[in-house]
Amino acid sequence: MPRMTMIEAIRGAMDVSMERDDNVVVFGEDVGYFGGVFRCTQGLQQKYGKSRCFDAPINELGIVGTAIGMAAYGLKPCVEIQFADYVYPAYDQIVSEAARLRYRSNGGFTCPIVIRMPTGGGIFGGQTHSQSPEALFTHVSGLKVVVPSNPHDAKGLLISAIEDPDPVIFLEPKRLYNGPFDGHHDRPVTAWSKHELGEVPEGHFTVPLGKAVVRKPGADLTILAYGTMVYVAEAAAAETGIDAEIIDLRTLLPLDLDTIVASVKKTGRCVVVHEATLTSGFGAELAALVQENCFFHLEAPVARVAGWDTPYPHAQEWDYFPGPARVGRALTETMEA
Amino acid sequence: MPRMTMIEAIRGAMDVSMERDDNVVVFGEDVGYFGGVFRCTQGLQQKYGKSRCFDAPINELGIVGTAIGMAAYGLKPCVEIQFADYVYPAYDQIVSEAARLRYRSNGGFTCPIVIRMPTGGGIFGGQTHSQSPEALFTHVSGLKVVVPSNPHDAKGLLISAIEDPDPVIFLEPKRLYNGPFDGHHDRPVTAWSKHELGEVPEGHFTVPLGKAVVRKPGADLTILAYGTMVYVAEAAAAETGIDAEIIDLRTLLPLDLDTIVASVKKTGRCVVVHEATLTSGFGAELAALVQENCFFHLEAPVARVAGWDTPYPHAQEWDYFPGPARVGRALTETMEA
Amino acid sequence: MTESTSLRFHVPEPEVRPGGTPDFSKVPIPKAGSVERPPVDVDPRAIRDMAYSIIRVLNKEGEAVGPWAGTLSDEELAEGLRHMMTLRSFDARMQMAQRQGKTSFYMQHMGEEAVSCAFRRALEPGDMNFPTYRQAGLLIAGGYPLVEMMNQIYSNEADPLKGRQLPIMYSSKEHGFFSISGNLGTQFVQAVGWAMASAIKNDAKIAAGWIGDGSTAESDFHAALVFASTYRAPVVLNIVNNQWAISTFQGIARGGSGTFAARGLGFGIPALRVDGNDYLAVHAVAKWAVERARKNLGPTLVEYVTYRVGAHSTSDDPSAYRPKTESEAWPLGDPVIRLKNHLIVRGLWSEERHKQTEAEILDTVISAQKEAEKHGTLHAGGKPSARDMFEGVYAEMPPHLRRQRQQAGV
Amino acid sequence: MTESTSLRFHVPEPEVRPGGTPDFSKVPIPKAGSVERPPVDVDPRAIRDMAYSIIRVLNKEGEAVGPWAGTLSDEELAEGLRHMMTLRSFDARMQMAQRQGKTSFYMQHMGEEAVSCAFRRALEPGDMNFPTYRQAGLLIAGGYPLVEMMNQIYSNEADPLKGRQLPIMYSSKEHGFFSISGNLGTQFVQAVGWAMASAIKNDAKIAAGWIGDGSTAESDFHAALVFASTYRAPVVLNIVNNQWAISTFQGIARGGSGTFAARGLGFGIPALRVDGNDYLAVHAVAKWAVERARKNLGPTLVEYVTYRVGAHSTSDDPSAYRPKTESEAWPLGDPVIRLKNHLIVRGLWSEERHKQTEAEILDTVISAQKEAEKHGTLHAGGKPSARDMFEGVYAEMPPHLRRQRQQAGV
Ligand SMILES: Cc1ncc(C[n+]2csc(CCOP(=O)(O)OP(=O)(O)O)c2C)c(N)n1
Ligand SMILES: Cc1ncc(C[n+]2csc(CCOP(=O)(O)OP(=O)(O)O)c2C)c(N)n1
Ligand SMILES: [Mg+2]
Ligand SMILES: [Mg+2]
Repeated sequence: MPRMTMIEAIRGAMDVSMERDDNVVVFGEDVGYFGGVFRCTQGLQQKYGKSRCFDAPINELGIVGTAIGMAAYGLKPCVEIQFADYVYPAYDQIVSEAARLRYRSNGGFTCPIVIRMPTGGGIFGGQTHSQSPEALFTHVSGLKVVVPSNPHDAKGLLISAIEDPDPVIFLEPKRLYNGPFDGHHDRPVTAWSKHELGEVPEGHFTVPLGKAVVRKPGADLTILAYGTMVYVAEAAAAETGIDAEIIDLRTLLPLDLDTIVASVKKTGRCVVVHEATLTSGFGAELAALVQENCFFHLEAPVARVAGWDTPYPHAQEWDYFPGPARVGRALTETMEA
Repeated sequence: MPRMTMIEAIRGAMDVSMERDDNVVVFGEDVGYFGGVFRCTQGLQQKYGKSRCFDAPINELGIVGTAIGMAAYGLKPCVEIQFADYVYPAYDQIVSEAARLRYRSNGGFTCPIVIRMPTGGGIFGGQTHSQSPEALFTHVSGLKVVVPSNPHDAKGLLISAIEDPDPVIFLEPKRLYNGPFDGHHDRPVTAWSKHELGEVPEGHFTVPLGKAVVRKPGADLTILAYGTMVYVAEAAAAETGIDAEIIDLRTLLPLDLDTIVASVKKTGRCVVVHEATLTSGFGAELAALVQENCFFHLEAPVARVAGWDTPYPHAQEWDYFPGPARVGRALTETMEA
Repeated sequence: MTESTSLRFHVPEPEVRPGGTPDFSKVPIPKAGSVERPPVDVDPRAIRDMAYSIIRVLNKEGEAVGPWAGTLSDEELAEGLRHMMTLRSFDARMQMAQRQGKTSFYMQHMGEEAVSCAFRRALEPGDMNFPTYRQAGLLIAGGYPLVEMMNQIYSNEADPLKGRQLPIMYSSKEHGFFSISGNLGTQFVQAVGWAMASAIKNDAKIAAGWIGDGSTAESDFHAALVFASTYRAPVVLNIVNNQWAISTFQGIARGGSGTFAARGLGFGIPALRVDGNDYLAVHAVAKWAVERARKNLGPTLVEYVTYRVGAHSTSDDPSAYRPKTESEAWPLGDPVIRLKNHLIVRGLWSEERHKQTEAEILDTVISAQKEAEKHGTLHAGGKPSARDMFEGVYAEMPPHLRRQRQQAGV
Repeated sequence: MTESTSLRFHVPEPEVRPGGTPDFSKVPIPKAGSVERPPVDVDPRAIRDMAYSIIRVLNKEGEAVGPWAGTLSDEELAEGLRHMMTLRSFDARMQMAQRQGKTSFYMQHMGEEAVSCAFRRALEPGDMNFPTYRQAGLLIAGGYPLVEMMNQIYSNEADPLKGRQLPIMYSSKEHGFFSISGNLGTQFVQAVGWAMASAIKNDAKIAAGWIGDGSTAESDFHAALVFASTYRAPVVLNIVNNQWAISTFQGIARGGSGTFAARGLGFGIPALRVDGNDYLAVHAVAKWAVERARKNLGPTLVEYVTYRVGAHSTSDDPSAYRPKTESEAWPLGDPVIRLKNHLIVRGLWSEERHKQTEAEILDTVISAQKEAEKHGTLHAGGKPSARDMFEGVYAEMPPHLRRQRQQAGV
């Protein structure tokens, strides 16, 4: 199997999907001739023509709004929002329109769109290139929310998302585009070419939506993570020596609750980690669900490690980012509680 | 003390604030000559002139965007979004701009605005006149989020919100405008004129932001509620005969955690109720916090009763609305767990 | 250099408020037949003035005059009249049904019937409207069953939308009627996307977007014009200027622009204004715009000048913000009466025939209503199940919704 | 009636791509001095054509000609040249600093210096700009200390924004420079709100909004025009058309409208286009628009026609999407050279003096840089504390943030 970066995997997913289905179209800001500021759509316009892959005006509302109209027509638009931080202008179209179209028309019209966007911090992007807005979508009935953590899953999940009959928010942790990142910004990063999850099948394959995966089995404690935090969790577990079971959620909505509950019932302890700010983050839902479903198995409160409740700062990036030390502290505390 | 409806109380808060401070301006769709579709601003234009209270074009982004500019100038705009369901077009201005202005300018510019909006269901308003989007704001650092449950608090909290130096989202449960509503749609509703919380001081007074209140002391179980659900909780407690302590949160962000923790440590059980859809609702944050802070005092998992994870339906309104029967079931189950 | 003059805040105001005497004398109404009819491939820049005029066909005498006349046959005109009368009769019955508590909410079309009824006739099967809540004429003129509309309004057991939507928020793919949202403006840009899709697939279908005067202020309006202009989407972008947005007169949305059609000028999109109470004019302009779209000439912006005679909705009482007699003073008259008079002048119709048709239509509407009420009304009789509430959030119900449905015991 | 022709999808394309020969011959450039200068209280409808022309003052010979000439004294012109040269020199140093790893990000102004530098001179103290990231000339021409700018860029311990913001997202109320957002377009409508507030308070201050060609597509642009038009806000709405939005040529945002200024026509807002590389023309037009605002005549929309010579930012490489030599072919020349030539023609300047000034400015910039670097750079030396990260989210720190700060141990 070829090894590739997450960018190549994402591009590959769109390529395969466009190849197989004429109805798949790709557009967004700078995604056409140039191939996207992260180059995720590079070459697609050249291969499939300007009607299938094209530049959009800088209007996120319009990008999603026209995609909804196209989807109602029968196309399968896969659009890019340049950074997740810029999705808010499209929020009304996503929440009031895409998410409810099937329901309110009783299936008369449907909205199979994918909205891709780079998410998360760790690149000194400041307030407007670092946000993790997943919880603003997991509260919206009718949406699916996906966060891949490696090239293999990114390709398989994106193909699933494009083939899905409902709207999917596809959040790409930009810090992982070129390699897994364990939160140690002062150490060199491994490239995906050196990592087994950089191995990606050629052609068509899928990773199903709604299924989590146990990245590392363990007996002492369950860590629930997604995206970049999967590797931070691995580092924290390794550094503390705690035998943690690490679950990579992959899809946040709908959530694979069974995998979570089975693990926590086994370990009796649970730590949730995410980059987004703590309050009302997706970790709140996870903690609430775990205590609801595993209360009598829990030895300690479910702990959350998350971004602080401040805007994402520039200079203090590594004070803000929930790195291995902070996660490790939560692991230790949860073990000792 | 005069008794009044919540509409009159809200109008009174704006009246008092406009009287005391020339910098307070009020605008929004239909709020000028007509006085708002719920009549919350009736008479203000006549009293303070068209420069202080005026109609806005139907553009929520523009309403909030211009309010931010005005606040930066030194005014204190209190704007109305006609229904909370229509706030999403302004979401970017709220999240990316209002919430972060103080922080990113290091206090050079600030944003003392209030965004009022009717929220919640129970009026057969269907998908677009019934939503409770509070959790989409509680995740945003830099905002305050307030939900009054009665005329007294509505006036005192709104005056506090207008005087607050930071942006406040002020959600008005429209089902409570004319009287407390206990969730029994098939029974006559008491008017505020018959309810002690309909008693509202004349003139200026405040209810502080960030402080919850115990509506009903109790020994067996703590119910965390806000807005309409306070009365549903009261009904459910009365009907089940469970001696519940009912906390009306009033402000969701910043949250009065101390009051919550003290109560749950006392009762050992906790049920959270809200109208918004369950997943990633504000109840998730409450459940997460309660188990984090009271884990070793809890006798049962923290239960959540909330709107189902569907868009708000029209015909099935009373199947959707978390009424006293459903809340009562959760109370009983939590007592029995 | 500094001016010492202090600034003043300007808020536009309508000419009159309750208590005043309605006065539309400042509204310039060009003579019927006086506006040119350019070829469909005209350079948009050559017809900028049309954004400030009003295309009219029916004159005071009830004759059809000028270059925009003659797009409909006698039979089509008579049918058009029936459509408008049906819509008006339907509205009256449903307003009453709402007052009787048979449903929660209703919105009528009084005075604006020509716009949607005549526009519908310019479309082909497969074309798609993205309507607001005030274009039920698209359904009626398109032959959608009245009973189905009522079932939706009643949220009854036969409601095609299973009780999930607010009354009148119809949806019918087969009838080229996109699911109404309830959020203003959102669908204007979706119409552009649908049209772009048709062009991407090299099909021949076109789309029509609909928006109210007040709602042109929304951001989606801008997005629609930007995308339509850039990709030359085959779409007709319709602005229904009925002078009011709930209590807010059109001057608040329009500002200093003179007209709503003028908004198109900055996008290089041909912008036409038309007498929205003139069935013939509406049809002629619609046909022109549809032809442009179908011929790959791109979008057209059309402003229909009309008047909202009734309340905004059953929740509204306009006497609080405008003179009660304002609608009578409205200079463009009533669309039903104007078409009726035209047919009479043409010798195709008579007062007796009109009365008789009115009675027939009332019968049809009443019998549809009886039929619908067999399936229940909002608070009585058959209704969609609580189970239906959990269906259709996704194509396939995810586990958490299945659990919730179970919890609900349905 | 149905056309059997199938639709085609249209996507605008720039004239040339990498490998091609730049060709601006199709861009009509009116002669300097040829566009009229109407009185400030002109009826917007009377000057619609100005949205399609270009106001220019400096001709090929370096002379100032026509009705828009003569708004600046000799000293002011020389100072203007210094401002532009300072901005260019500052940009060069900071680009280099970024490459040296002293900061994470930088955006330069190459080719666009005249726009912000000349505009600033038309304002009075108390007026407020709502800038994008490409108007640092507003600060430099306004006398904001270079060291402060650099402290912000370095996120060092003296950063006035405490390291919280991305480099170049300056903020200074005292210097009439609103905190830059980073989200495109959002501030355009805030500028209108600020201006409305000034009118509400019967003050005399005016606002200036700024937006890029690509960002005019954003919804905030529409909201700004709607509110400015309706309330006649005292605001100058500036569009900097530098031909590119990252890799996207201006035709994608502009669509079929011909120009960006034309967007104002549909709002009844006077819309002017000006040679953005002509310091004198920019100043004259800014002065005209500012006077309108200050005289309560309402908003003006101004499009500055210029060219982004450099990369979009330090993260961008334009050779991937446009010919390397495109900037050399740009017909409006270089703003610094054009003003320099004008001063030389006028006998107020010389090549020697220019070189000497360049050297002086470089000295000033370098010494500011040294001063700033004493306070640290992004990864070295003094930096804002982690404690600063928790401050200023609210006026008063709420309990949950206090707990978090404690947890962070800072
Ligand atoms: C986004 C949004 N904002 C506000 C509303 C509330 N609202 C419903 S109808 C209406 C007025 C619309 O006026 P107009 O566009 O002129 O259409 P008309 O009702 O006259 O047909 C308003 C403000 C809404 N439905 N959606
Ligand atoms: C809402 C939003 N969408 C997208 C971006 C990403 N972005 C940053 S600059 C830019 C191009 C802007 O082009 P233009 O408006 O022409 O300004 P210029 O950079 O040319 O000065 C884009 C797309 C953003 N910052 N904000
Ligand atoms: Mg209207
Ligand atoms: Mg640009």
